[in-house]
Amino acid sequence: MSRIGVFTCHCGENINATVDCAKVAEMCMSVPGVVHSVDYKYMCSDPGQRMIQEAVAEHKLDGVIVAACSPRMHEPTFRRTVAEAGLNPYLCEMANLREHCSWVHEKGQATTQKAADLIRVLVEKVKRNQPLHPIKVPVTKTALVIGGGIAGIQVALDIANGGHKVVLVEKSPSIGGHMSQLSETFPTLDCSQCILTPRMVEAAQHPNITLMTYSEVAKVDGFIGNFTVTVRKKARKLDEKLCTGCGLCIQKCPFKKIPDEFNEGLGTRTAIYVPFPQAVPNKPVIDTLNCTFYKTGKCKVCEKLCPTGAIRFEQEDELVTLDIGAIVLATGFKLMKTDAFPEYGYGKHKDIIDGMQFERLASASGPTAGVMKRPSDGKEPETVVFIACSGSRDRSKGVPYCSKICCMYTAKHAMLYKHKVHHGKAYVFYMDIRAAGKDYDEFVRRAIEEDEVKYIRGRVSRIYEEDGKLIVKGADTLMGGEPVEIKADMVVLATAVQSNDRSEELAQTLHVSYDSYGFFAEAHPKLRPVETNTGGIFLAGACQAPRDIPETVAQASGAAAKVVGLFSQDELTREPIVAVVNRQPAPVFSYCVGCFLCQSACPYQAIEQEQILARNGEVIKTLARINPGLCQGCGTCVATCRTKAIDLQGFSNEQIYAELMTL
Amino acid sequence: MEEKFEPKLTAFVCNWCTYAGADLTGTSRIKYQSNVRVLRVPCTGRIDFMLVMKAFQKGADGVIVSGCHPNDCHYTSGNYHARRRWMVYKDLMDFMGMDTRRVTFSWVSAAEGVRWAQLVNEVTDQVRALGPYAEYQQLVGAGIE
Amino acid sequence: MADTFELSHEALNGLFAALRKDGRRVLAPVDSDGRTELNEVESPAQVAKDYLQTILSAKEVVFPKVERLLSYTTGPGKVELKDPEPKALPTVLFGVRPCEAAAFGALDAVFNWDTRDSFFNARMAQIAVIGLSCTKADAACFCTTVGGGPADTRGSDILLSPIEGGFLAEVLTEKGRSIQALAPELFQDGRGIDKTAVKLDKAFDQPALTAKLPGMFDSALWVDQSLRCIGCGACAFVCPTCVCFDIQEEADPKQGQRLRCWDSCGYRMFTLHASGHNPREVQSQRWRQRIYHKFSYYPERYGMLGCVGCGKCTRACPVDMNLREHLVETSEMKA
Amino acid sequence: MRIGYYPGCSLLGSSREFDESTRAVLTALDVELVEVPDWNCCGASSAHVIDHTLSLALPARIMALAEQAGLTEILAPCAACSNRLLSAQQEIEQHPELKAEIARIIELPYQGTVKIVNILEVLDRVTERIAVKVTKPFAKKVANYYGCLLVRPPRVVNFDRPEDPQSMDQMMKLVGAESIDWPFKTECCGAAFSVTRTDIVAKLSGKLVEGAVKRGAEAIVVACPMCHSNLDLRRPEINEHLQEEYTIPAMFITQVIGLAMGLDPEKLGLQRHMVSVEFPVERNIPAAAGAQA
Amino acid sequence: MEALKQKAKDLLERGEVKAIVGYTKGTGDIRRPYFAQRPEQVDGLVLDEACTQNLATYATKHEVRHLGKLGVVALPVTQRALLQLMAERQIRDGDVIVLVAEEGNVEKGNVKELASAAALEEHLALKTDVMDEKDQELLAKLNAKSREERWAFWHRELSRCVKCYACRNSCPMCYCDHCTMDCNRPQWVPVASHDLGNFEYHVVRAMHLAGRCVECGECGRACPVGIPVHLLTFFAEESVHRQFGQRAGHSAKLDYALSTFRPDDKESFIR
Repeated sequence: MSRIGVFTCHCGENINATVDCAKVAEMCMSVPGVVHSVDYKYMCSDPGQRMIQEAVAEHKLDGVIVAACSPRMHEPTFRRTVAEAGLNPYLCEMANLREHCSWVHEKGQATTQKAADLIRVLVEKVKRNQPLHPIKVPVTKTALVIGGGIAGIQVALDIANGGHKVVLVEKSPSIGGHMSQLSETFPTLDCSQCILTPRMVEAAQHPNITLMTYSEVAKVDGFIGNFTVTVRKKARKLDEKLCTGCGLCIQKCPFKKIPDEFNEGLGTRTAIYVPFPQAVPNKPVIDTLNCTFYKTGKCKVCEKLCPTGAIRFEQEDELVTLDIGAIVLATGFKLMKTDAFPEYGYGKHKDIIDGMQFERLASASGPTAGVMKRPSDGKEPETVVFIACSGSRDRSKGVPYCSKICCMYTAKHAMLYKHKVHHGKAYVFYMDIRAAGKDYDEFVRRAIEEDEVKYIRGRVSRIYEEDGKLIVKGADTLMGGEPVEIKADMVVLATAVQSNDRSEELAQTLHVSYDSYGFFAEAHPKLRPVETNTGGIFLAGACQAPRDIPETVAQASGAAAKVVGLFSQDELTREPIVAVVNRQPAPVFSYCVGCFLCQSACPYQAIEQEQILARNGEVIKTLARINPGLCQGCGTCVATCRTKAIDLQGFSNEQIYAELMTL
Repeated sequence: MEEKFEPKLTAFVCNWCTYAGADLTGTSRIKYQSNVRVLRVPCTGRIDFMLVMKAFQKGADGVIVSGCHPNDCHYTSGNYHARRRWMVYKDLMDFMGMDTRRVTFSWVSAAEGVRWAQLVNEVTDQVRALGPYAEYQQLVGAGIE
Repeated sequence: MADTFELSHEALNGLFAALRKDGRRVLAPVDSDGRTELNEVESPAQVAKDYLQTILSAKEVVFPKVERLLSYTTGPGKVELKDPEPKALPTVLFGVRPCEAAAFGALDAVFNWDTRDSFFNARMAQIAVIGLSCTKADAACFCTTVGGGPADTRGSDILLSPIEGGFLAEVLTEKGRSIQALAPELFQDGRGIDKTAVKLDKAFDQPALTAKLPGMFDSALWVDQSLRCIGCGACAFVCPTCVCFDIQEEADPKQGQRLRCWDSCGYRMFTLHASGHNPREVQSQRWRQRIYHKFSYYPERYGMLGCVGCGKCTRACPVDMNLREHLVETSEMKA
Repeated sequence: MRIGYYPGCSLLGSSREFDESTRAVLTALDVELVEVPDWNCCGASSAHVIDHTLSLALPARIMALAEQAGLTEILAPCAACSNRLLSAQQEIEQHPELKAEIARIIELPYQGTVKIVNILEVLDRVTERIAVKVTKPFAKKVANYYGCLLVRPPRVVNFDRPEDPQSMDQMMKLVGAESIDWPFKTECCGAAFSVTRTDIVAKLSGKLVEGAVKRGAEAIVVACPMCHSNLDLRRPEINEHLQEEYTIPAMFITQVIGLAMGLDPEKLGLQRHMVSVEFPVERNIPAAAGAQA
Repeated sequence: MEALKQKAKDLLERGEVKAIVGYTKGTGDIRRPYFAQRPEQVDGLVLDEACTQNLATYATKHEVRHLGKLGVVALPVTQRALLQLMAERQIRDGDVIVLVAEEGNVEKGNVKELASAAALEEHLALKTDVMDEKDQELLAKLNAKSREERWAFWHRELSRCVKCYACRNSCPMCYCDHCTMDCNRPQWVPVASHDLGNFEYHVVRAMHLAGRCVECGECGRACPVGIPVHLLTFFAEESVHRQFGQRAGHSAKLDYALSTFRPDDKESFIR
């Protein structure tokens, strides 16, 4: 006969207000198997916990039920409590009297009865609880960082400086990401590359960091501490060891008319190229789609000229397999394109550009070397209109959220423009100005007051071309909705920040969840913002939601801290809530018949084959075996198993069945 | 005088979405009817159809099965497997003449505290209207001499 | 020596009415969608027309497939026991074939050889058997081989044999007479009328078989015969003499009941030990057990056979394990 | 094809030619129009600002009548009408409690099952027939003017792209016209101010006319009576306001198609326009012919 | 017929198989399973319209497996069952040699020998599996009934069940050594054949065969008390096929509908 103790918590008045806790405690005494039942004001308080521990000793309890708040809240607390009293922590269960009863029902007999029921049910469960022991799994102390933008770079550096190995994977030929495209940064207006490039170099040279640029993650197996990651190294068509980055090939490449991604199509590049002068690594790649050789089979100019003979036309993509302990996602974002706006002419007007394009126009390293020239005819724009919330906060464009950075960079853009074209006129159409952040509002005020940027609160309904001007029609809602019409030379749309291309795909490869806009989902919006729901996979930067640089860097360091924390132990202990295949005496050996119908049901590929061998080595039977390291304890296999050979520790068939029989 | 019928509801919910959602209902102090008894399992994928059968055997007049919305499964795909299981099970129940109106399958996320309250109330009222599941109770105890 | 009477078809109607008036339920073979099964009837009209046999045997009336032995409720610190009186209604089994009627003897032998089984006896006490001689037999029948016959009187309280215009009724026991007493006028003197029944030759020499079985325990025959047996319980469950049962407890924290359920020696689990060891590991051993139990152990322990040659098992078998045929085969083997 | 037809007030008055051309063209395309018996005003411009229930009851009655007449669809060429009918239908659908009330008011059973379609939707179904019937391609540059009610609000009309609609452009292509690229497709024409504030109309519609001409259009094509009145009837005010003499005609899409199909201009009511539609009758006006060269 | 006997004889003589599982004459007109282990025994083989049993059941029966490699005289349903058994790793590819009579009629057609899963798959690909019309009608009739009528029907029918497990043991897919019915910790389904025990048993059986049933109907034929239990598994299998497009017994590669999924599986009832 079991010896179970029931401890009913008032939670101050939170439970006692609607549930008669004393009555509940008394009712529980009469439940077979219960030898001790008390109620107390705060079970989670020190005296409360001590009360439990003393009872465990005094009444030789072999099971404990704490009837208080949600197990999601305090289960760990009370399991620790009983553990200290020498009882296996998994013999302690919590009845959720607060969230599931007292808070949601009116005071009364029914509610008190329900409280008692909840406990009775658990009594039957606890009677069948087995002592469980945490599972230990080794940790590979190498981190994989996906994405080489400022987020990825920061994570990599922090982990590397923490003394652990890092592999930094970037899909484009150079690390640096969007930040390397920016001209100046708000709110300080310091040059983006000036602060970024040193970090890029540091990352490249750090002994603990391995850069894998022009590479993508192809496959991820395994689990926290023990991932096996396959990375596709795309062929640069060049031997990186031999290449000195002299750039001769680039100068001599005959095909120069390729729209330049780094300059957002405002400039051109050659077929063999480095994205930008400060690229890290500073080694070119051949763009096989545009390279004359791959199109015509002739040319090979670069090969002829290369002083070190580094060009490798025959080079193929290569798959590299890595043992990884933790993964940080830092894949960043993309901007909505101007062609998403019919009312603004579907991007057919050259002079309607997006924010990133403006960054390139304003950047000293950009196609215009920082001189303000509008794309269509290279004239200096006299009047520029900036439209904030282009696509953001706009359900009809499918992006109801605020892109967060636009208010600030729009102010910055207007400012930069005024600094370059003093006599020019800058207008900003906005909905609200969201400048929350250190020195942010001051920055916007400066744009308005010192640089005399004209801010108009209202939406732009239409832009069309007339006599070489862009007619911007809008309304000024602060002037009673008075229609406004501005003849502009250039319009800059602060288009919405969106999740990066193929982020869903990546999320599925890594088994992490993502929201309906393709941003990766954090484990908890407040308390676990840099973790995903998948153990050992963390988040940094705009791949989780729109972020500006300071936030991104802070979050990156946060993620790094999580990884370093994980790596601080040689073994990590995991909840023993895992599935097991039962074993039986010969000749059955197990109820498992080895049909392996469960195998494809396992989300974690945790189900392996195990062979029962006779002394002479012949296979008597093949059964399923569940790798406790991989198993996350969802129990899908348990429900799939016809012979009930698989069971889930902590939520076993016997336990749940017993609970049901009590109802 | 016979007292008014109060339905007995059993709910199987996953730990990560619906159970958490129900917690949120609590923390938001949203009231709902107290007929339901919640059984917590890690994932809807864990819910063997036999559990539902057993609930009915033990006199449940209605059963709720609820977990994470598609795509949100904490275990990435447990709920997809569950969904298929329910698609067949419900079909079969109906074929065997069981009253499928008494089983409610739903997705309630950890954020949908209000939805949980609504769901429980709706189902409770619906089942109260249907009355006791006497039909199934015909099976219990019958066929024993 | 039994008194013989003549019972016309009309008279039979009267007899049914009289029986029901006396508060007895009448169970008889009825045709339900081509399946002959024992059901309660009100008049002879409802009785199945020229059936060979019912699928299940009449044993289910005295030894139901599920029978409550006791039930209880548990409260705080106490258990309340309730042993249910088996609700045995006064019952007349009409149209029972002589082989099945004879089987009641085999059941009685088991249920009363040591402890007297109150459940069985209570039900037995309540039934009266009106047997009906066979006018036809099939390839599964072999009653004559095992000491019975198409018009055998054993086990019947009254035996009816079809004759022109009605039946020849042999009133055989006190129970029989008490039935006759309900409506004596219906029973016309039938002395001198000889009863007709189907002729059925002996299939094999049963005493010889019984004698040689002990020496055949390790014969390969059992393996050959049982190779196609799929180990279900159909034969045992339709058998009028099979008495194996399993005791099941159905309980929850509030109450419980103890049930006696049919079981079969054909099942692998029937003899499976908790250790995993199984004394009858393979089907051939279980098949052998079935035959030995009926033709060797029964005679040894009760001085009678455990088989009445009704052939139900053969008809029920999904893989056509023809008992008669296999017994013939066995008896032809030289020991 | 058999389809219910709700002309509404404009098509009996200021825009008779829309009614005439619609009937002419659709008949020529073997589309049978069944006028909704005993139809009433849809309440378009004013009802909804005066009495909400009325603004539902009026359209509801029309639809109820159609249901009674066994019609499954109603074509309402007037953009304002179709918009009203749709809004009412949807609001009643969303508030079932209203149904009974409305039925009581209009003293007719109301299901809300009839489908409301605009002229473009109907034309779109018979493009093949149009294609084969085009004998005199309308080889002109046209500015397609959709106005506001035809495509907005999207949640109500749920037709074409609210910001940059295409349906007319495609239809014009079909009859051989070239649609110019102009940004005013859905700009406001001043609509209901047609009578009360002609000055505003002049200003707003002026932009449209000016824009169309500047971009080389030879005709403005419309599918809404109000648009048409403002662009045609109010042309004097417009020209006055712009100090110009714009003669570019405003035509109903049905008229353009009719011409392309070689129907008699009279039957299409071209003669009713304030701004004369001259170019199609090339044979007798060389000047106009020259004008196009 | 001779062709079959000859083929069987060869296989036994060449020692390629240790036994031929086929049919022979049984009581009256019925055919019963037959095991020819010696060449001379092949004369007992019979193959005609009266042969209905799905012999794949024996491919997993321990006593039969112990004979060694088998040759199985296989009807289309038997072939499907064998493939499904391979998919479920109960027999290995090559464990059995499948003997199929063209068009099921040995008299005219000759006998094909299919030694591999691939050959079997190919052979089956030619056949479109049509459920017996009688059963299709029965299913349609039941589906046409009201929910309450269906309940009445199954309650009445299943209450007649005696839990002899003939349906389970005759089913080629019910090969588990330890069936759910045998589970007693917990006792998922009551052992007793009272109404509840019977109903639950048949629900479990149907659910466990959903996506695995090859629709041979053996269970229905086996039932001694004549309950049309095969309709339950047929329905479950058809439900799977209707909703997920998958079918049991067409490939030796496992494609089990209930342990796979599509994110866009369409259902109409989940709130």
